[in-house]
Amino acid sequence: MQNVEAINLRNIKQEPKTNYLTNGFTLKSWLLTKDHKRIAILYLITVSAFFALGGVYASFIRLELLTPNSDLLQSATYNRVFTQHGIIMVFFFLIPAIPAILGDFLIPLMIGAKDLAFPKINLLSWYFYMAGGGLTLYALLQGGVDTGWTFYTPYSTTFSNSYVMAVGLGIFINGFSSILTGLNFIVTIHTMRAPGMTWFRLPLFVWAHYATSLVMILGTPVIAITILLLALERIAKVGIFDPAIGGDPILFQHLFWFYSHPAVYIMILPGMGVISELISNFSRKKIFGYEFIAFSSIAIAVFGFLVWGHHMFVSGQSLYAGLVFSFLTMVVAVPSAIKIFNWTATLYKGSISYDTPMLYALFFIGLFLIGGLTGLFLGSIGLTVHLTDTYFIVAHFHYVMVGGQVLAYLGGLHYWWSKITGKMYSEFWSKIAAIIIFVGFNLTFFPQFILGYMGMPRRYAAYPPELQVLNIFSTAGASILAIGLIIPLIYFTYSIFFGEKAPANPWLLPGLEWRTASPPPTENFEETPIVTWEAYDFTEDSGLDLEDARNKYKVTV
Amino acid sequence: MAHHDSDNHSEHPQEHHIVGLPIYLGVFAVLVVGTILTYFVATIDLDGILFPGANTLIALLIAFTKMICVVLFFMHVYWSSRLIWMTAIAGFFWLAILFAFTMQDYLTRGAGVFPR
Amino acid sequence: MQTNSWIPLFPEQASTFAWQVDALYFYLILISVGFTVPIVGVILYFFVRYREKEKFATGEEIHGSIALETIWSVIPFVISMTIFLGGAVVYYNQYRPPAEAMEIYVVGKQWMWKLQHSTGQREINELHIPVGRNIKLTMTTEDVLHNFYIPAFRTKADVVPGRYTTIWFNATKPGKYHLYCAEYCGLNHSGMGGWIYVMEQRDFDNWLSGNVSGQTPVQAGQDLFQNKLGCASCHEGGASQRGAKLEGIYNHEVKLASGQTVIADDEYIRNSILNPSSQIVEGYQPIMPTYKGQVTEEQLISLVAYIKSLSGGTGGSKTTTTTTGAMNSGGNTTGTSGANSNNTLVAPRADRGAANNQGSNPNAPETRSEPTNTQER
Amino acid sequence: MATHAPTHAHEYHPPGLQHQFEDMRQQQESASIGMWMFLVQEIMFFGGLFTVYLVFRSRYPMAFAAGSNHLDAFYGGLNTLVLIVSSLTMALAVRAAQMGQRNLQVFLLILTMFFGTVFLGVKAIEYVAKYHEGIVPVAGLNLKTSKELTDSDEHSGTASVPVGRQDPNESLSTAKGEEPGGHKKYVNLRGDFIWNDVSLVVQAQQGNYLTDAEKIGYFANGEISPAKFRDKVQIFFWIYFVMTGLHALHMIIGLGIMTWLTWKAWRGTFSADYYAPVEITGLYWHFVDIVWIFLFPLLYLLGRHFLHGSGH
Ligand code: HEA
Ligand code: HEA
Ligand code: HEC
Ligand code: CUA
Ligand SMILES: [Cu+2]
Repeated sequence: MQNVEAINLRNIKQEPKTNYLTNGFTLKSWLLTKDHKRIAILYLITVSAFFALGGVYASFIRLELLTPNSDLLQSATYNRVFTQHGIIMVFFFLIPAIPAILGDFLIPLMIGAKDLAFPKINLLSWYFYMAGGGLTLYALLQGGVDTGWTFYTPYSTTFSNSYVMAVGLGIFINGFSSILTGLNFIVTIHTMRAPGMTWFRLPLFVWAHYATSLVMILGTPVIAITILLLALERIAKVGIFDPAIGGDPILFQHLFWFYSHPAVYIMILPGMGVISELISNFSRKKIFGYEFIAFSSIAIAVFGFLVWGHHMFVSGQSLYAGLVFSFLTMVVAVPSAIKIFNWTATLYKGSISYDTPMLYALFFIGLFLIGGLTGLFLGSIGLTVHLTDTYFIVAHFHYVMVGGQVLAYLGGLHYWWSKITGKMYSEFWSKIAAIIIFVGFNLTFFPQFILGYMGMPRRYAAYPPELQVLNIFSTAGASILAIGLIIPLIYFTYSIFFGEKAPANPWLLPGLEWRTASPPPTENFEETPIVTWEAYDFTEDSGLDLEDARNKYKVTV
Repeated sequence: MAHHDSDNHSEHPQEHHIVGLPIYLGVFAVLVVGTILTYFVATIDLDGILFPGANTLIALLIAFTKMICVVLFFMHVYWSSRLIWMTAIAGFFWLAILFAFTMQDYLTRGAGVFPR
Repeated sequence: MQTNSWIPLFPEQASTFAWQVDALYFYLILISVGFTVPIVGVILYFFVRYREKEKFATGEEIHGSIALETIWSVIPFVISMTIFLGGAVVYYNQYRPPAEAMEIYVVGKQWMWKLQHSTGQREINELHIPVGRNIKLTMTTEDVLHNFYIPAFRTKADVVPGRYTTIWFNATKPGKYHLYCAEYCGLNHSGMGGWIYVMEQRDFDNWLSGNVSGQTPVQAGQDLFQNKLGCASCHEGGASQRGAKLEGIYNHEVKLASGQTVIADDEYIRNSILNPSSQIVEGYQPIMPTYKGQVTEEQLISLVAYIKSLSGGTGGSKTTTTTTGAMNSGGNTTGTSGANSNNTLVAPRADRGAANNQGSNPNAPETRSEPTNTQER
Repeated sequence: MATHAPTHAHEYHPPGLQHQFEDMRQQQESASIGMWMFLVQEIMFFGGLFTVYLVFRSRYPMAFAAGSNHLDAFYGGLNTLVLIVSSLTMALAVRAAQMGQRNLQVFLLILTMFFGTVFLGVKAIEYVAKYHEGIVPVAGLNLKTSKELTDSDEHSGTASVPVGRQDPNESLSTAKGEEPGGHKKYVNLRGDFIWNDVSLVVQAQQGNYLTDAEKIGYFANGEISPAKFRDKVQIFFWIYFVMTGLHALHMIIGLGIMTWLTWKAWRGTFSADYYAPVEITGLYWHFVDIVWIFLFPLLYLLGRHFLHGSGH
């Protein structure tokens, strides 16, 4: 498709003298950069490192569970391993993954701005992330934590002999990274849109990030203060969560889930944004029901705050509260349903190409569907009593988080890779990897649904021998999955050094980010664009010279 | 150019709105009076005179009044764009969610909600 | 029955509301399949049907349809409400104990379950109950959160310090079922399990009347240690234990607070029970009460034998029940009670080295390792 | 927008305009929306604490009343007034900035900082007083005389250390040191929270005003248990310290920002066209004021009427 390079959009200057990557090579020019694109690269590197670390922990979990006895890891170690797996994957990988990497990089490009509204704060976010991550790593090296990523009291406050405080502080600091990123996005989307870029011309990726940012701003401070209280409880025996003196451990759960349920939407909404881009652009047609997808993101963000008690159905909260939360959980599922249906309808009468990102989008829909529908099992209060704290939940959330967000992240990374690095990755290997990931993923986590219904509790280093067969499947799947995830690491790295040079707009798409060079110049656009077309407009109105492109394509192939 | 909300454009009145001294002093007076009032009301046993919880209610009502004065006038929300209004309201609304849904559990614990 | 098939797919149904939970489960599976298959089918069809014919061809311009949006918002909403209502009904049954119920008290503790029947019998990590009776558990914990979970009964509830929570059930089928702790509670969380024995009323009555014949001294000693005399309350429980660690002391040196060292032989152990204050172990407070006059010589022998077994000395605590024996007994009541009649009243503690016997130990935990005492502060 | 004709990067750049913005208005707008988003974040941050307060106050109103009564409402009220004045001066400082009155603005900022400092000073006096009473439960710090110690020991000896935390090796809670004047000085090594006044519970019990949670929470074997009551009062005081402490921290940060701002203002950075930093600092300061507007009645006043009224 490099053949179409010549006939690009009228407004693109092909070769800027310097792009954001070549604008300075010193370490300082990276570590003190205020360019959103460079900050995104900083995130890309560090977040990937955390993902690899989380993945190593995951491998240990699966290896240990190969046999029913706790032989490879003693429970003392195992408990630390799954806790750290959860903490790293959630707080240091999945929450920043799409917003901080793709969001940081693309939001200004997509709305036609020179940068985010607060570039310094953006850099500060990354430093908060690094400080929080560094502190957490330090604690892990010292001996780690063993409380589960949920930090339930009173175990975490009074009984655990592990580095709860250090890790808690790490998460606390990291929380501000998230808050500041959200704040930056919201302000940017409000004030920095290019002329003509009205709200309903925004790409859905931007809408999704707007919704995500709302959750970040409204939810994250609560977990921050909760962790602060937890730390105080450990240092000074405050008593708020301590039943021995009249405190209430369940209050901790309320405060924790007030953030952490909405946080699962921080972990899916950006992915949904990516999928909206992919589906529409690779079907080469306008997305079906734009407004519905946009508003369903907001609805998910808002209603997501009303359902946190569904994590506490058997915790001892009141029976009445359980029913209310169960009811609202059902309500919050509807906007997700709307998205799925609209994506499906978008394909109708499209011109669908099978590029790798589209493959990921396809997998996303299938896997998120299963993950979301099993969420309904868990939301149905009578059923959760049996399912909660079993592997059914483990399967559920890996389906939405890995099958959903991680695949969306990979899809997005492939899709925008040429824009970010200016190089093309290998189409062949990326397809192979995507398929391996899909197969490995399902083999890993589908058996866990059955295990869960069989009653295998989670966070178990040892389990009854009759459940071994399914666990073997799961471990086998995890090995395949790991291989599938290492392949992209290789071909992406390869492409940076040896990859083919990417054109500004390899797929001939109308989005603003494709109307500047790859990689973009430091201030993104040579000239501030003026937007006169709607999102995903493939007609002539968008200024795409499609006729010409098609002709060129025919001629040269 | 690049510019902001075309849809929001007509309203940036806060930009050069300079609030008159009387308003500031008026708000100040309300705050001072509110503080003194709240102190003295707290020493009267309204729970006994009116209904249980009356002391709490009145103290909170006064605090709310004071807060609204500060938000509207000192913080200029009164003259600000719709977005700022919504932001301020959203903040307190979400706080209300946190309170309401947490208390929903605490207030319905124990027997009595479901007949045995 | 799960144990018979190569891949277990479905847990046993053994309580009155288990079928309700399963029905709900199947209903949801039906809904899931009902949505997944058509959606995936349609997507695949579109994928093939509308595959691009020509590079960079554009799709047809379609904006959306309010009618469709309404349909696919309302239908899922209605369906989800049926799911909610179904769940609510089942839940109502699960957490509303009937007025007439046999009460059992449960105390969770890192990492064991202590149960007491209203008739006074105590059990550890095991619960014997009659079939067909309403049983209500009133539960609390001494330390952290735990969760009492019996998959075959499809019920569980967190056990919260400082509060009582309850669950109830009515077992429908005699047999032996897993009991798990399903709320993460620290080091030996996965070892904090046991068995529920559902027995015919006749067998249960037998059991209640104290069928402890045929116990070995070690078993009897263990019973005394863990239930009757309450030694376990100080001598077990890992980090929080108040009493000295007894595992592995036999025939080893013990350092006393006086500075002396003695060999922990039978006499020493006996003396420690009868005159605890005469030899205080280094690092402990002299809080152990004397048991002089409270234990018979016979019991002392059993206790000493048991404490010796903790050091792997006699290894006498291997019990007789095997997993398959009990599990296959399913509907066969005599088989079940047979298996139980020569079973010990109390299964050996799984985490005692020598007693680590998978047959009686549901979750096959490791040997307990002591947590480190390094507090981060 | 007429004012937003397409422009190119390197043209006239007003001072204070950052590169990513097109014009001052966009920058100003971004700053104020950004600050408001930050304040929403702050609301939720304090909101978590207010939730904790709400839960425990609804559970143990008498313990909270006892705690409230023990705080010095005069200082609390005084501080409220001080903060209100500083809020006014801050608002006027913003106004001065808008009108480009440099000297007035600097003066008002300094005045604001002055009142902020007075507030912190009063807070410090209160903290120190509490600390000498053994109400700051931090180990090894509270100094107490032998007389006070024997009084309080009855109710807060070792027996009341919460279950599950006993450490048999821990040394006694106090260590001695001679003090001129015959009194012995003791150090509260373990940081026991010292409290022995149960009069409110007695009063409430007579009037039958206790909540269910309190009926369980304050009593052991049918008797009022001073130790158990003390635990609940301790929860109150912790909430008090955490909330006022975080509030004070916000004030300190605010003072820091204002110092920088005053310096900038003195240098004449701000004008009728560019005063966003002053404005958003003002927003922050008013927010901190609002938090206190709630803290004052909730912590100092509620429950006060129990002492003054008939007991209900
Ligand atoms: C990305 C993260 C993510 C996402 C998006 C979700 C989405 C959902 N989750 Fe999940 N969840 C987690 C991450 C996530 N979850 C995690 C990490 C945990 C465990 C935490 C822990 O304890 O460690 C958890 C746990 C969890 C529980 C608690 C279980 C327990 O501990 O007892 C519940 C209970 O209600 C639940 C429900 C749901 C629901 C209803 C949705 C919905 O949003 C799903 C909506 C989607 C669909 C419904 C599919 C599409 C719809 C259709 C195709 C139409 C058909 C629909 C209808 C008929 C309504 N989740
Ligand atoms: C974003 C979130 C996320 C992600 C991506 C994953 C990914 C995976 N998770 Fe995890 N998981 C959680 C979040 C996540 N998990 C959470 C929150 C918990 C609960 C914790 C708790 O209970 O407290 C949990 C718990 C959990 C359990 C249950 C443990 C228990 O309860 O006892 C299991 C068991 O199978 C598991 C497995 C896996 C596997 C096999 C993967 C795989 O998908 C991982 C695949 C990734 C890799 C294999 C790494 C890829 C390799 C590279 C990037 C490069 C190679 C590296 C180098 C060159 C150095 N996870
Ligand atoms: C109130 C708590 C408590 C109870 C109940 C208790 N113990 Fe102890 N036990 C201790 C303590 C504390 C020590 C260590 C100090 C000492 O030697 O007295 C100890 C020491 C011992 C020792 C010596 C251990 C060694 O390492 O040398 C033995 C043996 C022993 N107990 C057995 C028993 C038996 C058997 C019972 C029940 C019949 C029992 N204990 C009940 C607290 C208790
Ligand atoms: Cu007890 Cu897990
Ligand atoms: Cu949730």
